[in-house]
Amino acid sequence: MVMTQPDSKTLVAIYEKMTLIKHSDDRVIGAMKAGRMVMPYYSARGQECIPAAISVQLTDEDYLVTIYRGVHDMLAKGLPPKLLWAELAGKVTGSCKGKGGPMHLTYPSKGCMVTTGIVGASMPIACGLGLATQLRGEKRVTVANFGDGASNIGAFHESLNLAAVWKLPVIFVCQNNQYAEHTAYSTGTSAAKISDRAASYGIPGVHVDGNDPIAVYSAAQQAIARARAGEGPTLIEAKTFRFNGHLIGDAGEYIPKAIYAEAVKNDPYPRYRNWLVEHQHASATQLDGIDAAIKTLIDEAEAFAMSSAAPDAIEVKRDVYATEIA
Amino acid sequence: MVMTQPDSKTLVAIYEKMTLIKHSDDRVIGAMKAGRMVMPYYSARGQECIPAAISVQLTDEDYLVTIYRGVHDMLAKGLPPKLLWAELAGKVTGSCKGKGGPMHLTYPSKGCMVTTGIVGASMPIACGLGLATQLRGEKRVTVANFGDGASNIGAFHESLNLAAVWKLPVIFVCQNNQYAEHTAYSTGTSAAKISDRAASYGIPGVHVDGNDPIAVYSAAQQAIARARAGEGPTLIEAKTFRFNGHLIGDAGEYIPKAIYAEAVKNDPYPRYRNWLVEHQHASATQLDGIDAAIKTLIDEAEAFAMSSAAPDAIEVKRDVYATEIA
Amino acid sequence: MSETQAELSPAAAKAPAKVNMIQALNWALDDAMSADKNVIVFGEEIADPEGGGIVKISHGLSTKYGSRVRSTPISEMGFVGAAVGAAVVGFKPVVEIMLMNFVAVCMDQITNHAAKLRFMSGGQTHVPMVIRTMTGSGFQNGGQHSDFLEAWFCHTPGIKVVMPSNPADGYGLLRSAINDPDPVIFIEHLNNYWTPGDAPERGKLIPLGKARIHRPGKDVTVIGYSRSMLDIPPVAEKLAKDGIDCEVIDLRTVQPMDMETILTSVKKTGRAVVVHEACRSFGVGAELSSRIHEALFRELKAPVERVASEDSPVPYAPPLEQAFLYTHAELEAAIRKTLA
Amino acid sequence: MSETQAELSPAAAKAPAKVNMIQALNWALDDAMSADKNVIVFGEEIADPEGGGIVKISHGLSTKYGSRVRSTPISEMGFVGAAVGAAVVGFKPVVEIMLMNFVAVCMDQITNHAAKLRFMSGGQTHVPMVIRTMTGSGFQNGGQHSDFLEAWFCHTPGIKVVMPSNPADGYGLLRSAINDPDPVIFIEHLNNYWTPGDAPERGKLIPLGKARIHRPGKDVTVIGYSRSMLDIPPVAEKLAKDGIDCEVIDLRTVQPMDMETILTSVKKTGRAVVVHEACRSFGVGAELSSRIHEALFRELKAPVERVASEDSPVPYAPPLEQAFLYTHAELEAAIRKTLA
Ligand SMILES: Cc1ncc(C[n+]2csc(CCOP(=O)(O)OP(=O)(O)O)c2C)c(N)n1
Ligand SMILES: Cc1ncc(C[n+]2csc(CCOP(=O)(O)OP(=O)(O)O)c2C)c(N)n1
Ligand SMILES: [Mg+2]
Ligand SMILES: [Mg+2]
Repeated sequence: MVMTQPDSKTLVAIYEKMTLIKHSDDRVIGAMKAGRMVMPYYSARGQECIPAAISVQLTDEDYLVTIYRGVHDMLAKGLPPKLLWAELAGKVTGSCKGKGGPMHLTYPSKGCMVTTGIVGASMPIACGLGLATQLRGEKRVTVANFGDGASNIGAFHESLNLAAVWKLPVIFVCQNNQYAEHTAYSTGTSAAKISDRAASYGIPGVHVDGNDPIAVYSAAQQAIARARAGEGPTLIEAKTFRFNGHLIGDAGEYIPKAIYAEAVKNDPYPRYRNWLVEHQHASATQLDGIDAAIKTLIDEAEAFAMSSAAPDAIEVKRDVYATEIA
Repeated sequence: MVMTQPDSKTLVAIYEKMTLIKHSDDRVIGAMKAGRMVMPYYSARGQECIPAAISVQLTDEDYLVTIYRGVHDMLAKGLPPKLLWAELAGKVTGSCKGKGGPMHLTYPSKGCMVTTGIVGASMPIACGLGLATQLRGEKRVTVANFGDGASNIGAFHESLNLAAVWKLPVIFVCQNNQYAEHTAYSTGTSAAKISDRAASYGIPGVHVDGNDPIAVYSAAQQAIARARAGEGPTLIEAKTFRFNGHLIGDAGEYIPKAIYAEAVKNDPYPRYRNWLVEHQHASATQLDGIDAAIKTLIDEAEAFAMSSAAPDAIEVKRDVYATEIA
Repeated sequence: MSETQAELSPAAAKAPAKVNMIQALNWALDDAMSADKNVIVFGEEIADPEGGGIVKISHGLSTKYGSRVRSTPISEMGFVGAAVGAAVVGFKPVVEIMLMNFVAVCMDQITNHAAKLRFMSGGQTHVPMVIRTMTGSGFQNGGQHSDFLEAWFCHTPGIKVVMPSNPADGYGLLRSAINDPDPVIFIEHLNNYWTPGDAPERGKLIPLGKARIHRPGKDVTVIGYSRSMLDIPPVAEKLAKDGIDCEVIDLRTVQPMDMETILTSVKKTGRAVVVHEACRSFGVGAELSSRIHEALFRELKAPVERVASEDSPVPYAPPLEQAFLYTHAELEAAIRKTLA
Repeated sequence: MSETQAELSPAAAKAPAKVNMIQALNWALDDAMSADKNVIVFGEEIADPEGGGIVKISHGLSTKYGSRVRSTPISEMGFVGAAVGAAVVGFKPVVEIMLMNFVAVCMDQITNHAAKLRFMSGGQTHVPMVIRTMTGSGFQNGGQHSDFLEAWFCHTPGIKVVMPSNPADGYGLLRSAINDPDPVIFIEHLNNYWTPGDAPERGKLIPLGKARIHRPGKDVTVIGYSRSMLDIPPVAEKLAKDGIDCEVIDLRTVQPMDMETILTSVKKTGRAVVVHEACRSFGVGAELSSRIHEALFRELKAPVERVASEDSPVPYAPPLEQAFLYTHAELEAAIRKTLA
């Protein structure tokens, strides 16, 4: 496999996705603080580089499975902001008609197949998507996202083993933000690195700086190539941090101040913006333009969400089965 | 830790346990073929050396958890043959009053704590026994037995991780008999060796010839010393074979003839007997004496089982809760 | 692909008059796989190199259909979840959980995912999968291999529960379950596997959600499913000799329950008895009994009786296994009680 | 250690008049741990470095009791199984499963092991553990974080199911659950945590298996537990103004159910309504309704009514969450219907 470095256009596309994620997240939190939106919201602020650098290499045909902390993954993969915002607001115009909420975002036409609220459960489902692809002889890959804490649950083990014995085209992406709710990595996890666990399955395990788009890009590039070539799964551990605690309202007392400060210093977003300009992949003006366009997009999304109607009570009887319940 | 070689007395004690297991097993199968006993019976013939070489190093205080294929483990640890046979025969004099059967053998006074019929479930329970020991500041170890197939289920992963982060005194013994029911090792298992999976938990993983009592003895010796010293768990993979299929009645069509023939050539029982005599750890006469004594023990066990009464119907209402149900 | 093809297959003509459940289910899988290439089958030991399933229900399928039929690792969470994923993109997986108690290791994928994805996605996705499993007391399999747990799934909106009692129903219901757009748990009974019954007509589907009147009668309605349909008919015949005319209903689908057939019958007889092998309390019998009381309180001549197993784990020793399960005598007594 | 010690503790005198459920349960754990060194507590996030539990029920315990209180990895199978193992050798573990839906990842250890080891071992071992968990709709937690699944456990012989509705009961029932020689699943409701109620008397245990008559009445018996005990009393008071005198019973323990108290009441009133948040079909209400009909068929003046949630997953959007749950109006209508 010949691996290539991302060109400037790709690098800017990554920036664009990161900006979309970051702006949407900032604005959701703003709306919550202002009381315009109420929900359990699991911000991925700080982790935006991971799905951005992966998704630029995926097509709409490729599948994504993610978790409650998955808004960033969904936006990067193509869930339209309007549909996201309306879903978060519990409106009938949301991608799931307001029935799913932030923990169950779905949008099949962009390959956004399943979002789960159950730790670990994204992975077995990803195996099934990979199996579908394999049986149909397609070239799709499936990206399965999960957290560091999730690497300690049984479903992780069963899925990586199954994907390995069946050589499924699945990329297991552990977004290691160093905490599982309030529990620090080493309190729950015996492996020095989660990527070490790939050895249990005879598959590649790669540890990368999840705040470095180039590192994530190239790890994903190899994994995608391997998957598309029918060589089986890869485990990628992307080390990162979440700036807004487990969910909005979590004040983060359990995070040592020094660790938090260090993480903020490593905030991938400003770092990457500066790097792009510095290395002349884009001008500041060009990036300002992207920012402005995205701001407009989010404005529209919020307005759409706010002005949309709530679902009708009858919806509780619909979609339980194919036919409405009595 | 200074590791020692087993002396002749210990080697003979291992032989005695192996003989007990083998004779009991041969006789149970004989009784089944003759129609005197009916049950789902999971023979461990061929695997006797593993619990024999481990259990000689354990006391009655040490805990054992095993699986449906666990009669050998239970006998080696001290479950009296009479109580075993009566239980297999479904008699009220059985260790579990005939309520448990071969899949649920229990005998706490010898540390035989739990036998499970659910693949993988022995391991979380073993963690709890280890936790009890740790909290009480005792020196007991817990041995958790399971098969090669069980190393692919979630409970394996969760247990090894938990035992590792809490440094529990548990020895995870994978009796790799190369088949899970009718499924060959590599059809279900992605790791080249199950012991490789220890790397996921930062604990020692040891692969030994499970038909070699000395090899099993010394792997267990180290693991026991480590556990008693409070240094945490060990994963031992003991490679072996089961001669009587998954359960009695299984004709083994799925096992390639050459593999079966090779395994029979490696039958640990005659091999070990010859070795003991050859290396003058015991005379053939001495071993004949042991054989005869064990034959008597099994005669008694069978007679006891056959002459015992079946449990009364009222027993179905007892032991559901502490107080009898209505 | 349409059913017509299967209906016209030459196999139909050659079918023997009596077959057992194993043969019927094997035909159902085979016909479903040949009718629709999206039908895939996996589970422990189910491919031919591993023997085609522990009672050989999937025998011959992997040889015929290749990689669409696979033996899995012992990873119920993993492979049931994989079925969910494949179903979401249009496959119709039929997975086998070897024995029903093992659902306990993969409830999450069944109840939190398979059953709910349609709803939580607002109808964007759905999960047309079937989980086949088997269970039943009477084989000395003890506490962890014998339970009937259908009530757990009946109480899980989004999933359907099908429990056939005879080979012809087994075939027709399994075909419908596979075609159904929603997840179905299909529960087989060990006791029923080897009992010969009328051969199914290949290609003939039996709709889900419809009960079958096994024996028309006018005095009392006796409702069963799965294993209890082996016990009710002989007792009904015995009572017939005493002039008690039972209407026997086989639910076939336990969730959704065919209340129309049930209530029509009980309206006529004024009496009902519900029979299942699962332990009594909080079982399917409770729901059925409540619904009948609620709907026909004024018409009922006696309270609905429930006949079921003890509220205990399933014991090992044969006399205890018998003590656990209801007896024909208890069933007879319950029916007579409604007429007293 | 005896309860007397706790009873005489100075804390009792100082207790404030009103506390919420969180405080009551924290006291129960604290008092149980100080009364018996075999009581140990673990679960995700429950030690103080991790915040003492997501609603802080175990706040302060790890600081006070050291390694007897531990935060676990996200491994419900692993740590619930560990509780089983520790219980078998005499510990009394209290483990927290953060939200009730997560029982689905560890059902095996609960239903195949904790509930059955006493029976399968012929009484040689038993499993005195408590599983605490919480749940409830109304917080936009959606389909995988809001379910009431008590019926699954009620249908599992060998385990008890306790569901407190107020702080004083929470304290006394949790203490009893911890002392109980059998496994108990102790289900808390998110809606009840912050509602102040009478402070428990520390050291005072409330026996399992006994219901509480919350409000005596003569016209109709309304039976609830957990969250529904927030809804029934206001409706009962409203109806009282119209001259309808409800007897309100709080089950407190759902399995075993206190049939004596229930039947005595319904015998008196001739009418009964059962109310729970879990979805209606195959729920606890079905068993209760069946038992009442079976026992008091001739005495009942109307069929037993069930008031419960829709047979659907729990939706996300607030108006749908409301549509999912029964309303006070429905409850009122059901009560009136029994009197019609
Ligand atoms: C099976 C299960 N157990 C517990 C929870 C509660 N829970 C939700 S998120 C979470 C922490 C997950 O941490 P991690 O996997 O690191 O992902 P992150 O939230 O950090 O992205 C826990 C314990 C759950 N949702 N599912
Ligand atoms: C959770 C679960 N799934 C499936 C089974 C059925 N089953 C019983 S034994 C067995 C094979 C186990 O193989 P292995 O772990 O290698 O142990 P062995 O029987 O070879 O000693 C299977 C699949 C079970 N008991 N539990
Ligand atoms: Mg994390
Ligand atoms: Mg094996």
